[in-house]
Amino acid sequence: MVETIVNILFSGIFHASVLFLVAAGLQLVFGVQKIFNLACGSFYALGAYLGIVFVKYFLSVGGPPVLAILPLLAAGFVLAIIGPIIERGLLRFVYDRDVHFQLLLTFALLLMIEDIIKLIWGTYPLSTQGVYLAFGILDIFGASIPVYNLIVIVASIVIAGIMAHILSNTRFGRIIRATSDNNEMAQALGININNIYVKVFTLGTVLGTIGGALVIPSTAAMSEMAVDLIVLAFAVVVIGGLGSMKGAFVGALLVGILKSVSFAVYPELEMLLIYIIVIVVLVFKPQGLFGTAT
Amino acid sequence: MEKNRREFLKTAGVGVLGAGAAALLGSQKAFAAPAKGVPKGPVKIGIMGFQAGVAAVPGIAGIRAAQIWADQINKAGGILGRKVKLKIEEESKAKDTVEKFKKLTIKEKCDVVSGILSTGNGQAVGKEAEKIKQLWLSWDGTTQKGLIETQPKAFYGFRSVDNELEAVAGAITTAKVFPNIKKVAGIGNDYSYGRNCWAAYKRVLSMYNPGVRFEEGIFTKLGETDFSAAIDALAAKKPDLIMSSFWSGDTSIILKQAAGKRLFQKVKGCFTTGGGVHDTLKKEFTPEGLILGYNSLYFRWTDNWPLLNEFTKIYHQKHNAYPVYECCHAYFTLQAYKAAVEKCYGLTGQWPTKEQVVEALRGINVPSLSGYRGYRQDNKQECCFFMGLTTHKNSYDFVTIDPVYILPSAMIQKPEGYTFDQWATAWEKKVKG
Amino acid sequence: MILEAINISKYYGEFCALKDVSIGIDEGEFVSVIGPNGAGKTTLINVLTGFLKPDAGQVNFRGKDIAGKGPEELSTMGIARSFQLVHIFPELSLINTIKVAIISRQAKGMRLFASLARDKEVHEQALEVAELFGLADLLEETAKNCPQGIKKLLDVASAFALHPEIILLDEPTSGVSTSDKNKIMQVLVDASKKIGIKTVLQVEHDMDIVFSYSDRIIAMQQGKVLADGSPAEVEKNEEVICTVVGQKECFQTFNRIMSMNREERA
Amino acid sequence: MKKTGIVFLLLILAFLLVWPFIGPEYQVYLTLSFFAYSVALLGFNLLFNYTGLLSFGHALFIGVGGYTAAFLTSRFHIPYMEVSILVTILLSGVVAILIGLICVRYIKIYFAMLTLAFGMLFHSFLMKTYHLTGGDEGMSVEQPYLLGMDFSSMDQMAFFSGPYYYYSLGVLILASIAMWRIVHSPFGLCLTSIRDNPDKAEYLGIGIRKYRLLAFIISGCFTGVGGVLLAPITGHMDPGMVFWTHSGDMVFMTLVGGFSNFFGPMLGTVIFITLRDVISSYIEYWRLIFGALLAAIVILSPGGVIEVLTNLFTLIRRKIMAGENAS
Repeated sequence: MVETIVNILFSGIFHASVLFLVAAGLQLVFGVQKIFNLACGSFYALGAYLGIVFVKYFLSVGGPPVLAILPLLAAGFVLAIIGPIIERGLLRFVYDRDVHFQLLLTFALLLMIEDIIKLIWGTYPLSTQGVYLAFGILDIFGASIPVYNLIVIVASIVIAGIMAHILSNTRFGRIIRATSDNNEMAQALGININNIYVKVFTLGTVLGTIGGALVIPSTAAMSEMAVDLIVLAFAVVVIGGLGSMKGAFVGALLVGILKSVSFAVYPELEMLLIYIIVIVVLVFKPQGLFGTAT
Repeated sequence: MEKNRREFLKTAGVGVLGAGAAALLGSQKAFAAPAKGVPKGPVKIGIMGFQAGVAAVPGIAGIRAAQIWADQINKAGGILGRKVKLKIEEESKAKDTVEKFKKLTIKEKCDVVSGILSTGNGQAVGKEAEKIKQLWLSWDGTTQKGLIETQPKAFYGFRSVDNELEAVAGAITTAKVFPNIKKVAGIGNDYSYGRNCWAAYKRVLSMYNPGVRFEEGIFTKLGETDFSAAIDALAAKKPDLIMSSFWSGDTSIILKQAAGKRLFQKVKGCFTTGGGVHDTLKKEFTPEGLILGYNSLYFRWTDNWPLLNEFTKIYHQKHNAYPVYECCHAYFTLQAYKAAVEKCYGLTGQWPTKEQVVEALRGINVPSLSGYRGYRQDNKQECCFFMGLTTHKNSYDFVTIDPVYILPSAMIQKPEGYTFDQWATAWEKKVKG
Repeated sequence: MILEAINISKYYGEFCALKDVSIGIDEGEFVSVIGPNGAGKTTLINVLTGFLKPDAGQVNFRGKDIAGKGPEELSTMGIARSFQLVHIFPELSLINTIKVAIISRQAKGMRLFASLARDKEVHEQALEVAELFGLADLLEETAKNCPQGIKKLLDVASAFALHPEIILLDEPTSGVSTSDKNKIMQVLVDASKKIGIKTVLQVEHDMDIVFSYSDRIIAMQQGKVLADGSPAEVEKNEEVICTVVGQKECFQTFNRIMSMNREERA
Repeated sequence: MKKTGIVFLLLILAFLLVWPFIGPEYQVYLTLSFFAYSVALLGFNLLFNYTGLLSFGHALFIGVGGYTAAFLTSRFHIPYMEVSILVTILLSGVVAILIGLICVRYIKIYFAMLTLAFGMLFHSFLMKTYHLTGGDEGMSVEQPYLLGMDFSSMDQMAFFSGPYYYYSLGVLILASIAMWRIVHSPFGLCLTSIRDNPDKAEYLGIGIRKYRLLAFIISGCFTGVGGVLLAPITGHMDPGMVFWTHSGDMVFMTLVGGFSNFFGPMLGTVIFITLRDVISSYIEYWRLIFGALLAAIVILSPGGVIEVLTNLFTLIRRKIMAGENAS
């Protein structure tokens, strides 16, 4: 019994920690730029694929598997360059448009990135060898937990901590919060809004790509992963509340653990359960658990 | 392994086949004028497979196999001197797939359409083929609804082997290799294939092992990349064996994540179709001693089959990967078409009509990548399946199987006119009787 | 009494926008609400028109409690309003903007298949309102392309087209050049007479307008009613004038300017 | 409508009437999808353009229509097309009321996401109820009787380019007239006012939720009918028709054609169907091209192709008139 509970808990938290990163990127961008980024799942997928490339190279030049986390993080950060490209090249043209167009532009991105991934990496499932199990397995209360899962969980918590610190204790964070509250006011106070948008979008992108890169040793990269993830990330932010970091955190935990529990209790319910919760939340608490806007 | 192979080779009649294969791969031949009674211009063959999504893995492999086949045939002079021209279209949801099938038929005027992987699309295209009288040679798409054939009287449609075949093969192998298991849990994709396989597996295994108990099956959505929770749920049931009908990248993912939870240290496993993407099953996380099934093609089932050796070499050179099972399906359908046309020509001296090709295809038996394959009188494919226990004793970084059990579909596919249930009941009587 | 607020209070978090305010408007009155920024004027209008729910107190329309009733219901009861920041339908033509109000008044909104273009009744009445407001030349103009003054008029005109019993105008002349202000006010007064809207409550900053058109003036400060009386009474209230205009010395200046204006008009 | 517009429409109509006789068989067959999607988009665009609500789950109603046709024709053996259409209108209405009551309380992103969630809920439902709906395998749709007439003895392609073609065209024309009247009715004007400024509309006595709900219901019914028309074309319905990316396709068509014009979405269906048919035959990576196209439309010409065309048209006319004046 204890074993089962420990298993369910850790599986749920592991799932949640990856979801959190993607959802946090989604939230940040939505909070500041008011754009709901349907392509956040694509960034995640890009992170995963580039992570594989980096790890493969790292291992081929003799890098020890236990340090593979470094090339993974590097892959996530390298992909930061697509942030400014997309923001300056596409998004900035639609800030003054109806929100629907912004949504659709990110939908266009999703379509494009899906094929770009296919163009570069094909459709065959790809994975990194020799990383996932290199860290060993931890046995507690009769349950076995791969140490790599714990690393991802810790990394995600650290990133959450850094985000929280940035948002509440730094000048950049204060500017972000001011802009998300009222961007006209922020502009009037002499904040360079373009600059903020680039930075925020890039940060949001990197959260997604790192999420993808970190998760990839535990699984395999497949072309569907973007579309599948966006539905989950969407559930997370709706449950947590759009634009709220705390919401992303709690929402991710909820979705992750619920998925885990539903598998243990009644597997047929899995996705259905998540959609139902999303709808229930939207009906009774449309702003989500931690959201402010309606 | 040796014994099995010999057994199989005997049934397949390897002598004839060696010659046939040699002829096929024979010396280069320029395109002479088409034979007498053969129309000018190329033979147009429509090819349809998934190019996006999870099913793109086998889909693209099948398309590649078709291209390799066409190159080989054209080098050898085409079909009766006619060059083969492939028209490739994407398979996707049923609506678009039927549209493309129509396009290949009406607009491109293809002589035959080879392809289709999904059963839903198979039902739609199967019906369509009869309506617009187009020859359709399916790779992997059956026309079954669940375990029931929806188009028993198909004429133009030549269907793949039944969906649940791998599961039946898996059950037989399980009964043979692990006769004493008591409790089985199952996991599959949340769609008809996953559910049908689980149902068929349960039915067949319980014939041979009446005391076995089955847990409620777990089904995850196609394309799932995180099985941690599913693995926990499976482990919590404390089964002796876990059966899985995963056929794509999910096999490698669940095995990797299961390794992280030491699942298969305690439990036996039967992956009925997992060999589909066998080179992703790395030794690092795939234990030895799992039952692993290869749907219709195992890339080293024999060292003495020039067709496969040549194909694997070309495929690997061209795409830096090993062929996937779909390659053999695709390859066979095209081989069968060519043989049927030639057979008709031998009889009439004319390029055959579609109807004549249909007659010729029924009962045909031709060499393909994994041995001889054929069509039954009810337009259903017959081929062999490969099951075995995973081993690390090879030169690759992924597992192979040893021994290799070769199960011909005559043994694991319901015969013409039988429903699965009737067949299973009859079979059960035989087992118990 | 047609509209009455009894002891209403409204808080925004800690901030108290209205504190125990009671006012009453009689039928046929033209009442102006004045006060410095942040005095609670707009909040008062918002509460009176159902846009905001008061935290305490009661709002009565013809003796019936209307607190919590939404704007839609209030408008069918006969309360209309305009907004401080113009509220128009950016993509609609002027005539269609007015038609929306008339459709609503005639309860024709659920006519799914009737042709709007052929509805003479709606068209004529819309035309009538447009003419009253001097918009007849711009009927087909898209609202977002019109100058600010026209937008302002349009906002008010569509509210008038509802033929309400009382209309609440939130700074009908704000953002309009001084020379146009009187013009707009005159149009408003004429229109309300012609349409038969007897009761008007407005929030206004322009003291000249306030004092020349109002029957009664309510002065507010910090969410409370400072004074409530005829223009003549309020004009003499030094405290009110100084609060509203904002400086001690202003009282004299104010009176001087007001008398100058009066002479000019005469 | 302006005179040139009417002339133009009549020309297109005349062309569509003779098209089966002059067009290649396959292109005529594709036209059926154009009719069906056009009807569906009439509904979609009532929400998007006229009410300002973007539904990212409208494929749900295509599913309602398609599966209704599937159930009636292949399960209950009621082959009458008219019955399918009527039942669909009824069911779409009921589904739209249930979903709408929840959805219309929200706008913008929230509305889009909520409709998306409902669409996916329906998709999951179809997948899970496989014993009823065939799950991923979907359901067969039999060739329907049109106006009580049985065409089953007819060659399938003859049926498609003959009776079914004109039947679909007829439905499209009727649906267009109905929708044209709706958007030009007092109700239509009220919807537009809500789209432009819901606060103001409410103060003018327009009950915005009531209107949005009704718009959602009407929209669902039209899209449902589009789904019915779509079903016999392929003879099969599968959950892929309800997946959110199919809703995305519908949004795509509308936007490419031009959402702000009544006929824009129809042009969009032509562009989408043709482009996809052509591109996907040559390039495996058609999604990349479609994505780029969508991005270009959103950024450069949110009014869609129809706006570009009308601008071009007026420009040319002005040039010609200027030329005439000069000479």
